[in-house]
Amino acid sequence: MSELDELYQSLILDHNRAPRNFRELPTSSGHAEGRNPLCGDTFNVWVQVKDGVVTDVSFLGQGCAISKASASMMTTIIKGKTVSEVRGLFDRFHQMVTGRAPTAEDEKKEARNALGCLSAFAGVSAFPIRVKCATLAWHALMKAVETAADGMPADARS
Amino acid sequence: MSELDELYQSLILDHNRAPRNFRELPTSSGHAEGRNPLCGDTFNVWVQVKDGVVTDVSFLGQGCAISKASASMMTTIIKGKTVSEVRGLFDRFHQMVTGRAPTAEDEKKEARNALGCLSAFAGVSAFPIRVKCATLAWHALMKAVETAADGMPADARS
Amino acid sequence: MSSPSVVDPRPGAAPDQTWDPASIRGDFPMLERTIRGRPIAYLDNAATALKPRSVIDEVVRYYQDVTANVARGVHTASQEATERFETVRHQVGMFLGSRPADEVVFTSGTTGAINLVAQSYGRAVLRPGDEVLVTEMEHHSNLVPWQLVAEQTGARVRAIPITGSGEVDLGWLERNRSDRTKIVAVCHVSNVLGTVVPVARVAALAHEMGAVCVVDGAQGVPHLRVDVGALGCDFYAFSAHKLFGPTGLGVLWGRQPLFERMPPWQGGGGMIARVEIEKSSFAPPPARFEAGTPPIAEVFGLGAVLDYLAALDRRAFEHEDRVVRYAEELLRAIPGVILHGAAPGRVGLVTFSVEGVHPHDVGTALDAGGVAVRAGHHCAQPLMARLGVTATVRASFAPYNTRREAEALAEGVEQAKRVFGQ
Amino acid sequence: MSSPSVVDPRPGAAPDQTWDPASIRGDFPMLERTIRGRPIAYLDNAATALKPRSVIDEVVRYYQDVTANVARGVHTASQEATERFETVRHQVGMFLGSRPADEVVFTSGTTGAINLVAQSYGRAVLRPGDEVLVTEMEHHSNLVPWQLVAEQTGARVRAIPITGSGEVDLGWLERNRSDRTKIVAVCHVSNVLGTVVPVARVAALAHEMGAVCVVDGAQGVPHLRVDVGALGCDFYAFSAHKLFGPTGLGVLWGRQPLFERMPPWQGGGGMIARVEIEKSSFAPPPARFEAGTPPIAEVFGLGAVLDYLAALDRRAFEHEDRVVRYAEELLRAIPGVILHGAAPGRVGLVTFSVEGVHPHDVGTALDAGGVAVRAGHHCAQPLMARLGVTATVRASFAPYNTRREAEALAEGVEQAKRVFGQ
Ligand SMILES: Cc1ncc(COP(=O)(O)O)c(C=O)c1O
Ligand SMILES: Cc1ncc(COP(=O)(O)O)c(C=O)c1O
Repeated sequence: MSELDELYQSLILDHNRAPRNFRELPTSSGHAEGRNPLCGDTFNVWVQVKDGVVTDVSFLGQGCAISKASASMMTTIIKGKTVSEVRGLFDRFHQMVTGRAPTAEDEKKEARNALGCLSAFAGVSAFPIRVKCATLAWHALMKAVETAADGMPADARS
Repeated sequence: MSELDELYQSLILDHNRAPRNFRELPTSSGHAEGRNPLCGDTFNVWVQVKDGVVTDVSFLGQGCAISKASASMMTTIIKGKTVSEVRGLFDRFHQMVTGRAPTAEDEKKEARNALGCLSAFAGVSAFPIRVKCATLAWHALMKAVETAADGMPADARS
Repeated sequence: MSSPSVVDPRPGAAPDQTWDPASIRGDFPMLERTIRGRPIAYLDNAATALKPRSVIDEVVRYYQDVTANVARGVHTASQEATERFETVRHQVGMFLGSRPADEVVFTSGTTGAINLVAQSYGRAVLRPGDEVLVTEMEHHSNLVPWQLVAEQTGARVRAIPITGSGEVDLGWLERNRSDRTKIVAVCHVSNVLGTVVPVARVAALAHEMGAVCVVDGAQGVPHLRVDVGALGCDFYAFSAHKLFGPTGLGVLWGRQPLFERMPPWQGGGGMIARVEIEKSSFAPPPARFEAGTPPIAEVFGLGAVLDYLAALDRRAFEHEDRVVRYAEELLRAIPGVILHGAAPGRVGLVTFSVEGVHPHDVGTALDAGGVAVRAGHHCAQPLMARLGVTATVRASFAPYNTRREAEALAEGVEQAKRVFGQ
Repeated sequence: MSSPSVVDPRPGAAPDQTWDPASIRGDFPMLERTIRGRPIAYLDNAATALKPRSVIDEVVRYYQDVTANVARGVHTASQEATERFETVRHQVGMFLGSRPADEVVFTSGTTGAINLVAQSYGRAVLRPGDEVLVTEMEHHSNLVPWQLVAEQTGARVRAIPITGSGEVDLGWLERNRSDRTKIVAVCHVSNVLGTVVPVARVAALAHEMGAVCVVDGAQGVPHLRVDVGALGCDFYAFSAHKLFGPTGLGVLWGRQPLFERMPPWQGGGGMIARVEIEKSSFAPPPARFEAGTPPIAEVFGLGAVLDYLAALDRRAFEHEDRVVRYAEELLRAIPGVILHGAAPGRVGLVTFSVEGVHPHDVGTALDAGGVAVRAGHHCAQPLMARLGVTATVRASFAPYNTRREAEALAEGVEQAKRVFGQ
């Protein structure tokens, strides 16, 4: 498989073509915008957090295949996870796309298991400049979750 | 003779130690200040011009041996010369210190005759950065002569 | 040190006579590198151009043999450095059409040069209600500096629209200029559309209103012969690094009487006449605008650039034009590729979108094939808005680029389409 | 590529144990050149320092192998250049005492850095009647920018006097600071007297008044280990070219919360968040302060400097100190030589006058013997006025300088005296 095909695995292409949870949540407890200064791409992420668990999440926005598929896959995988699980997942994801994945065999396996389908983004590490694309929605998500945590309704914030 | 001794010929050292016409003219028809931005050295030059002839000239100021000796020697040599002769002399002087002296034998001789004792400054051309020093008073002189030429008393100008 | 091949065109030779870029490719060491195992096809020249060996050598010469500060020392190395530095200033004057050297100010880049004009000239002349006109296709570097000074002075920035083909709407300018128009700032060549702005017309229209004309020549000098006298502009800015020269250096050319009246922008060593704690007086231009130690090695390098260009066969630029046209043709033939900009006489680049594929993904697909292009907003967000996109792909050319590289570009685009199943 | 000789001091070795500059002289190609037929004795390091081979090589590497613009392209070379660029930013943070990289802004030089602080921070905070305090011994680059912003805002520049030995009069500062004091801008090391300013004291006195402390570190970094945290200052500026690095590059370090609140200074590419014709929003620091294409090759070179310095035996600087003291001794022994500055702990240079001989003439006499020094006002005219001279001679040192070069300096001064018959 060429580096290019490795980067754009069919799972990614599929999520790019048909992004999941591609809408605004009717009610949400957190919202944030993420912007890639390189290309001007913008994503909006909404989350519903209840008792420390992400019960719903969605996104809307314009972006490249990597950023869109990453946002889409993120929404499918974090639903039902606790906020701290989401944080841990993002850490692992970030390590993988920046090529700083664990090297010990057991840790590797553990990371693969935890990441699940997100492993499709492993090819990003060969294109470091695209790391920002792959993590754009994640950064917005973490911001949305933080604002959600303070208990104020999302509308009361800018 | 070393380049250094060539630069600081005894004539130059003598004028540096005992500058001629080192005073302000009681009455003058032109005056200008020259400043070397490199070192902050400043010279004031006064001229008395009558019917197109420099009848008197003087200077005051602080400066290195080259600039002071050049100013001093300049005052001794131009007295009694017409303004256009002074211009021609400065041209030749400038050519010499910048190392662009004529190469043809007859022109060379002519230049040497015209420059007289100013030939002592020939060594400056080996130290191009010192050209500004050698010509500082001359530039001020040309300015002074120009202001003098318009016939207004010097005091009426700044 | 290799030098450009200089081939005198035979008398009567056809103007489109073949000129082989192979004759100069050896001058550019960067062309030897590979990208992901393939030879590089460097088509990002508008971002920064590659440097000929002679330019690199001249930078090295400063650092090896002539290291010294300029205009400050009486010692030999300082004197040599200063002489070379001032000689290059003179060369730049010649390069811009035989202008006196004291009209040439060295800056940190095009951006630094335009900020200088905005903050020195602009801040001094702009009054509340005055207008600065730019075009809708300006690079941020010829827009944001005007916004900043407009905010400081109460002036206003307005954009001359561009037409569908990407030309400046001169009719709009004629109708909308007024005695409030104080500055008209336009690019010489658009860094996105390749449009050549008719600077002479713009300058004339500006002057009729008593306004000055500022030209962002960053993309002008690499492709056009520039004669600021013929252009009739008042200021002209460019960057050395886009002209095959070093980073960290730009040029601001300005008319001497304007420079003479302008206050300094930055304060520091070298730009003063006399300094006391409470106040200072300033040196005449160009020194007045060159505070601090200038980019000396970089100026050395620019000197070598100008020598290189002077010796370069002018057919090299005809060749470049042909490669650009060829790339355009190849891309036009690919279904789903949309070309942006259609101004007659445009130079240096092709900007395009691929339907259904994001420019970044196109860029990455090209990179995987060794083709370096720029994908993004090209620091021209207002133009992106006008084109109705957030980003585009831009392939930009130089004389050393080949038809083969244009083909690699088209193949990469096909490849991107294949990956995305379009 | 040659690299500095790294000799681990043996445990318990005496601190003044000999370190031989010959071990690094081969790293500096410029030391091989001759001046008027003699080996160069380069004692003008405070004007600009010589560059080690590894720094030159790294600049060349950018131009040969990694030419691309930074932070803009998706292609491989651009990505490599960007990574290296940001790595050096991180290195600079470490060099200044482990500070986060986003506190490091690349500028065109010390002068550019101080103008940035003056025009961005200063212009935003200064009100009529406010005061900017500098010292009487500032370089014009840390004085004129404050004069310019003072004029724009109605603030006033005042100088903290220096004592007879060339130290900052801290008592004056204590007595004269007030709540009108908004900025205290001092050099870390005087470029004329070699005085080390007690920055931590100055910063504390400034902070007690709610003022910020700006440090001109141009002559600090080449001689002192700098830890901005320990210094307690708010901004610290230096130039790469005085630190054995490339021309055209400076660094402004600033505290993140201050940077965060500061408006941009220059507008252009790279410093924006979103741009429309009428208004723009700006990127967070450090990008906000880096408009336009930065000095990329220069930043590469600075990275190599920091590597070089990290590997350099620290005894090199003790050696430098000893050579400075030796030069001072030799000069003091010559009748008619007047040494300026006597602050304890001064570093890097000797500044002097020769009775009856103009500094330029001394400079030329030294040059005739291959000794490069600086003769002039050293961009410190207020200090010259304080010393009662218009110019002086300055010999400034680096670790590669030798005792023999200090002797050549003294011999040249004797020679000047001989020529002038003193
Ligand atoms: C103390 C001091 N400050 C500032 C500067 C200015 O540095 P640059 O000219 O590199 O901007 C210098 C050197 O010229 C200096 O010695
Ligand atoms: C048209 C145009 N103007 C200005 C600039 C800014 O040039 P620099 O980044 O070298 O200052 C560029 C390039 O980035 C450009 O293409």
